[in-house]
Amino acid sequence: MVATEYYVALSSILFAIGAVGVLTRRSAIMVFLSVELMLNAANLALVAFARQWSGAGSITALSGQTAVFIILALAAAEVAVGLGILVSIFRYRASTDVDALAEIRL
Amino acid sequence: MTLTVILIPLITALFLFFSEAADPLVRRFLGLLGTVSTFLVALYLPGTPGMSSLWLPGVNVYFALSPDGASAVLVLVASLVMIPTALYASGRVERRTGSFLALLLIMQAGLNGIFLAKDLILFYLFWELTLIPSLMMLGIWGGTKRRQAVQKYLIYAVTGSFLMLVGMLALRPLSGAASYRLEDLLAVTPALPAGTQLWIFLLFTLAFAVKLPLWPLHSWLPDFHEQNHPSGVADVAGTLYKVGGWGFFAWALPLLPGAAAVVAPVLLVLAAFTAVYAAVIATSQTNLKRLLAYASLSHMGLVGVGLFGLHLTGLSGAIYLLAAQMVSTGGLFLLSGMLYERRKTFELSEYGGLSRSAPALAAVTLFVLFTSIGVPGLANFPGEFMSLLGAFHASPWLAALATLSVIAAGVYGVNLYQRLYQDRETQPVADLRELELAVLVPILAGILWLGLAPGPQLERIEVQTRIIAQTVQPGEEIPMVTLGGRP
Amino acid sequence: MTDLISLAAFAPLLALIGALVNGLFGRAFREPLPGVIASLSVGIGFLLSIIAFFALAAGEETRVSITLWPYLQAGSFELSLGFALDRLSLLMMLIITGVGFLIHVYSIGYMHGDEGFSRYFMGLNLFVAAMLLLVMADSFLLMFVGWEGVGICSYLLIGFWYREKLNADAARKAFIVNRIGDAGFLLAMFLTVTTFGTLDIQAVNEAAGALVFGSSVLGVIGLLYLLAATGKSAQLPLQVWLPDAMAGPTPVSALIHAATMVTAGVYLIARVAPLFAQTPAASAAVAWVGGLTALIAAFIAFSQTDIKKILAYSTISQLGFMFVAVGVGAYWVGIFHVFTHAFFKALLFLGAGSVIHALAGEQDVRRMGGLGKHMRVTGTTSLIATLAIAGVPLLSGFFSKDAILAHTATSELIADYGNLVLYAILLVTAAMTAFYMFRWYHRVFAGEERFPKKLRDSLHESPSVMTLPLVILAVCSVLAGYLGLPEFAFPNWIAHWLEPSVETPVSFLHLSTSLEWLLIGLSVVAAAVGLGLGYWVYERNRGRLVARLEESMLARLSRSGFGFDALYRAVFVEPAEGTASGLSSVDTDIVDRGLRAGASPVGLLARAAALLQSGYLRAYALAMLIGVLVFALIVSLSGVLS
Amino acid sequence: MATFLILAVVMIVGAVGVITLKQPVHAALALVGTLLTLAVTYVTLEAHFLAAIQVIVYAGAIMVLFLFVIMLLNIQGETPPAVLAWFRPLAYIVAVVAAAAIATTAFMEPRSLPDEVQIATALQGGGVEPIADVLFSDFLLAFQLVGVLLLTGIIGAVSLVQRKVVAVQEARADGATKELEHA
Repeated sequence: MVATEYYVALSSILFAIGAVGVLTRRSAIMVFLSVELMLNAANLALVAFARQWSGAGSITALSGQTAVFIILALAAAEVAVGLGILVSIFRYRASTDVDALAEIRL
Repeated sequence: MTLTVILIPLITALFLFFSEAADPLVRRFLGLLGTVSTFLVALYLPGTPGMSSLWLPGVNVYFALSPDGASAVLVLVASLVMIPTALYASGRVERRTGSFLALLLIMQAGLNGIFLAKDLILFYLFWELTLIPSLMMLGIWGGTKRRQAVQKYLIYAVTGSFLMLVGMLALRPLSGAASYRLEDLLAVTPALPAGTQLWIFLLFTLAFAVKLPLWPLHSWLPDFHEQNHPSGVADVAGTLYKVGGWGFFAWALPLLPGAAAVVAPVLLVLAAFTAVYAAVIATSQTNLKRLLAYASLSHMGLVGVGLFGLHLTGLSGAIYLLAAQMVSTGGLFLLSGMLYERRKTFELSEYGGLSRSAPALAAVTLFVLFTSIGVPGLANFPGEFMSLLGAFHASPWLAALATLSVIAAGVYGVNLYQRLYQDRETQPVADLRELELAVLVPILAGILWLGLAPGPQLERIEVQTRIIAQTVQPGEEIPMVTLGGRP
Repeated sequence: MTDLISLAAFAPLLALIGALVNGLFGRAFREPLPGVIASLSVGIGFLLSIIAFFALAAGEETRVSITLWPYLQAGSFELSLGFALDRLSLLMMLIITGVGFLIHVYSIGYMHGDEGFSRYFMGLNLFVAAMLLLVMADSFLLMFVGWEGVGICSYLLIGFWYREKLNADAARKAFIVNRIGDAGFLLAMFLTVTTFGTLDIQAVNEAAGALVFGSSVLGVIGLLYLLAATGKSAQLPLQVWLPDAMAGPTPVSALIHAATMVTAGVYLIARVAPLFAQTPAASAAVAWVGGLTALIAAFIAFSQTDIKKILAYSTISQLGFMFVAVGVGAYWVGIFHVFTHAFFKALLFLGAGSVIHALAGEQDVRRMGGLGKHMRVTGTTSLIATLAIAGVPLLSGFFSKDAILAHTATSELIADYGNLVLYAILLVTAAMTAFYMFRWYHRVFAGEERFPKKLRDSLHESPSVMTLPLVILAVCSVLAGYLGLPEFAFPNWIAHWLEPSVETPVSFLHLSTSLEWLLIGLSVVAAAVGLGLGYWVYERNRGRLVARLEESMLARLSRSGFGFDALYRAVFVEPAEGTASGLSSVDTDIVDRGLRAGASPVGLLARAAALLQSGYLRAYALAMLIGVLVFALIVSLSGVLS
Repeated sequence: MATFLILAVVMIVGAVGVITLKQPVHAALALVGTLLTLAVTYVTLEAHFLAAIQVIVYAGAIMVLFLFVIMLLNIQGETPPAVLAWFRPLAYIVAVVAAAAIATTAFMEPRSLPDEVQIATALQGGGVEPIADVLFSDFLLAFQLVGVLLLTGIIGAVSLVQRKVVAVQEARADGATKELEHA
């Protein structure tokens, strides 16, 4: 039985990697993938803590896992819309380069 | 009853907004209806009881109005001046007269609110409410450089009043008063420690000094008046809106007497300096509107001198002068409007010798000019005399300095009359027409009424001054209530 | 009895009504009507004053006060307006309405055909109302209302022919200089309130009596009232406006700038006699201001060429005499001189007026002369007035001027302030007065005719409406003197009459009768020297001597009015205008631009904040991440968890 | 402990692969690998149903969608970022510090794990039935909202696509008018 701290450490590492991915990759798709990665890192931490809280009864314990389940649904919707936007931007600018969209500022 | 004084102008303003397409006479009738009925209600105001209903329960803010003491006097005089102003505006403003008149009436409602409010936050609400129509009148109907004038006016007014809001909001929690109403605050705030009183008072002073206006914070005034609609109507509204003095009188001085005793001498110096400074500058002006602006600044300096003398006579005198200068300076601005209508310019160099072709206009201008420079027997004199007398108790030398402004006032008054009406004739102009006569009659009546019979009004003002004089307990050297009764 | 006296209270109201009627409907009336209305209103006022005068004389009380309505009220400070009719104010009322009535009648003729006819009479009536208010007021405040009221009326009437810039400037100058005096009056009132707690004149007089003798606060009050008086009575240093005030119509100069308004200063000091009696310093100041003004004004009058300017300087000089009288504590003497001076000075001005009228506006004495033959009545009445003012015995001028000289010599109040030197100055001035008045009479009425020939045949005496007042005034200026004969030998009515109104503890040295006669002799000698010198210079040597002196420095100094105008313009007017435009530019540039510059850092702040919105998504993402990071650090380090 | 380490290493390698591989397809596949390893970790944490869902929904549906879009837009590899050169190192530092901070906070307060039996009774193996109990009792509102969320997701995606058709018609219409003008 591995202590929860390790899972949390692992999830933070994954989260950091995802963050680096978001910050450094030029292509919007790659940024998307990194975001998914950060999302899953969060899911991992949730499941680890679900196990940690099992001492407090099944309702509280399982609520961690149900949260992950809901996040999954959310991720699906997010990807659908995200990719939709990506496609429309691609048609408009013929490139998914993140920096190329600079002039949306004030 | 007190609420009707605020509601009538608002309702008529509503109608006026939609009267754009209507026939000008309908607009004039509506404008007159609104202002005259407000004046009639204001006549019966002093007797009526006030009202006080809980407005914002969470913060304990009451919708409290009460026409006791000086507020009834100021409301009465303001509504008296508003009648000719509305009448003249309906005659002279060409573009979108309906909405101009509506803004004028909203401003009147706001002003009545300021004077009647007995709750600090409600006072602040009306304080800001009146700013909006004034800005719009300047911004929409103003002269060529109106944008800079609006910007400057807005920055001055708003920065001051926002800081004041901070002070106001802090007042209740710090002092633990039951609500923001004047009587609740009065019971508690004087006991505040000197330090807190001081910084709150300074915040109040900043906002009120802009509106008084006092010396360093006055530079919005000349531009405001110069760029306003040439009929002078918006300037009259602006003159009515110089309510910094009322702010000090009704709120800052009574609520924070400790700080008042400390800061007042400094403000007295500033006020005396403003009075003389503005009067001297007025003598050298070549633009009629700027000259009147500096003249009214000099009067407000005298109001300040009366207030910061922290003496019973001075306080009553300052408020009476505040009321009187509404009539006299308002009259002067309307006259400047009439002159502009005849010669389409405010440059004094192009005027001269009009007295031959327009003797009635010359006579009325001279009469109002003499009122404005404080000739005894006319409106400004009682207020000016008592203000200077009050200040004399505080510090004879500063009062002497302020009295110099009387001489400078004489100079600019007579200079102005000579440049307009005497010397060789430049171009004959039409004499007063019936609309203009109808506009000037209330002004002249007001001047004579305020000048010859100040007794009853002073009694009413004194009811409120007594409260302030009681709370302001400066050190022994400034005799608080007694009038120099030393043998 | 009191209601008869209080009738006089209606005099100012009548004059006011007359002014309103002329003002509002004036233009509708035909030529003489406004004049008639104005004269009637003042005439009835005169009758009321006479009735009140005799009622007061018969009755036993010396002071009737009528309260009008409450005016100011603040805490313990109560002030209601009211009249106080006592012997002094009634005497003044008689002068004002009496001389006023004559001048109104005279003006009907003088202003004949002027297009501002009704406006002129409105101004004159308004002036009489304001002057009556001034003398009848029971409080300093109401007196101040009259004080400024007369200032305004003199402004309106001096600038009556406003189309010429000269007249408008003269009016403006008069108003502003008066205003300086009024500011002094204001300050004096403030000090009176802080010291005595009230502005009621009688109360102040009684309280002043109780104060310690010569206390400094009284001194300051006295000096401030003196400043006010110099403003109104054209004494040093505020005397520059009166000569220019001659720009107004001549009857105006007669009424306002000779008989009534300019004596307001003397009346003020006489009215506040108990206060001045307590401060020798202030009284000495009054006396010395009067003395010096008299001397300088007389000297300037020597070289003036305008017929009215000479009389203006003569008025300033005679006012100087009155100031000396009230300065040394002889208040009834001051009023007595006001009384007599009103008659002969008004006569002189009206005479000058009828000369100007006859010569179609000519005012320069160098183009007059020998008019006595053509204008019989004006000539003789002017001669009487000249002799009276010169102090020829048995005429009114002699009695009042001699009384002033006598009291100056024997004054104890300002004994240690050099009253004898003052006496000497006055004596010399009396001689100079006689000289320049002889010059005035000779240049206008005697000697060879210097006016253009074509005027000669059209020259005629003024109409009777103008000459009748001249005759009346001439009679008065002869008889007036006998009301105030030297006390030591003869019954003196006016001293006894004014005694209750101005009784003060001031005393005078008691001289032996021989010394008194000596003093009278001295003043007669002074008058004789003056007239004799005048006769020798102008009659015998045909003014050749004068021609040689023309270019001397003294003559230039005298012509330029001692350079006061130039001095004031350089010291006060130019710097004031300079500071005004300077301050105006300061206001627009420094204060305005300064504050706008003060607002610029806000602009910098705004631009800096804009950098954050670079538009790069990744920058935003980084910012978010840093936010998370900082939050995490705070949570972990602050030990919230444990 | 060993299984955990293996799984951890595989996942980290997969994650690093996602952010470093040039070709988007390779990165997507690396992400799929990471997701599958994550599903296995769920099993070790007694979340069997979640593991199944992870494999089916995430690895199956979402990654397929990704691949589909990558293919559709045939996105080439990336050129190095020309802009904000100073940006990359800063990102690394911030990420490392963030990870370290979170990890250390976890390790600062180590908590004891409840024993095997307790976990088993509470989680009941993370099967469908217990999760359904929790989902339809405490999380009922959340469940409904997820439904709405998915609906908006679909509408969003469809509307984005929809505009394309309209745009094309307009383009054609403009084109026609231009020719008219020229003719």
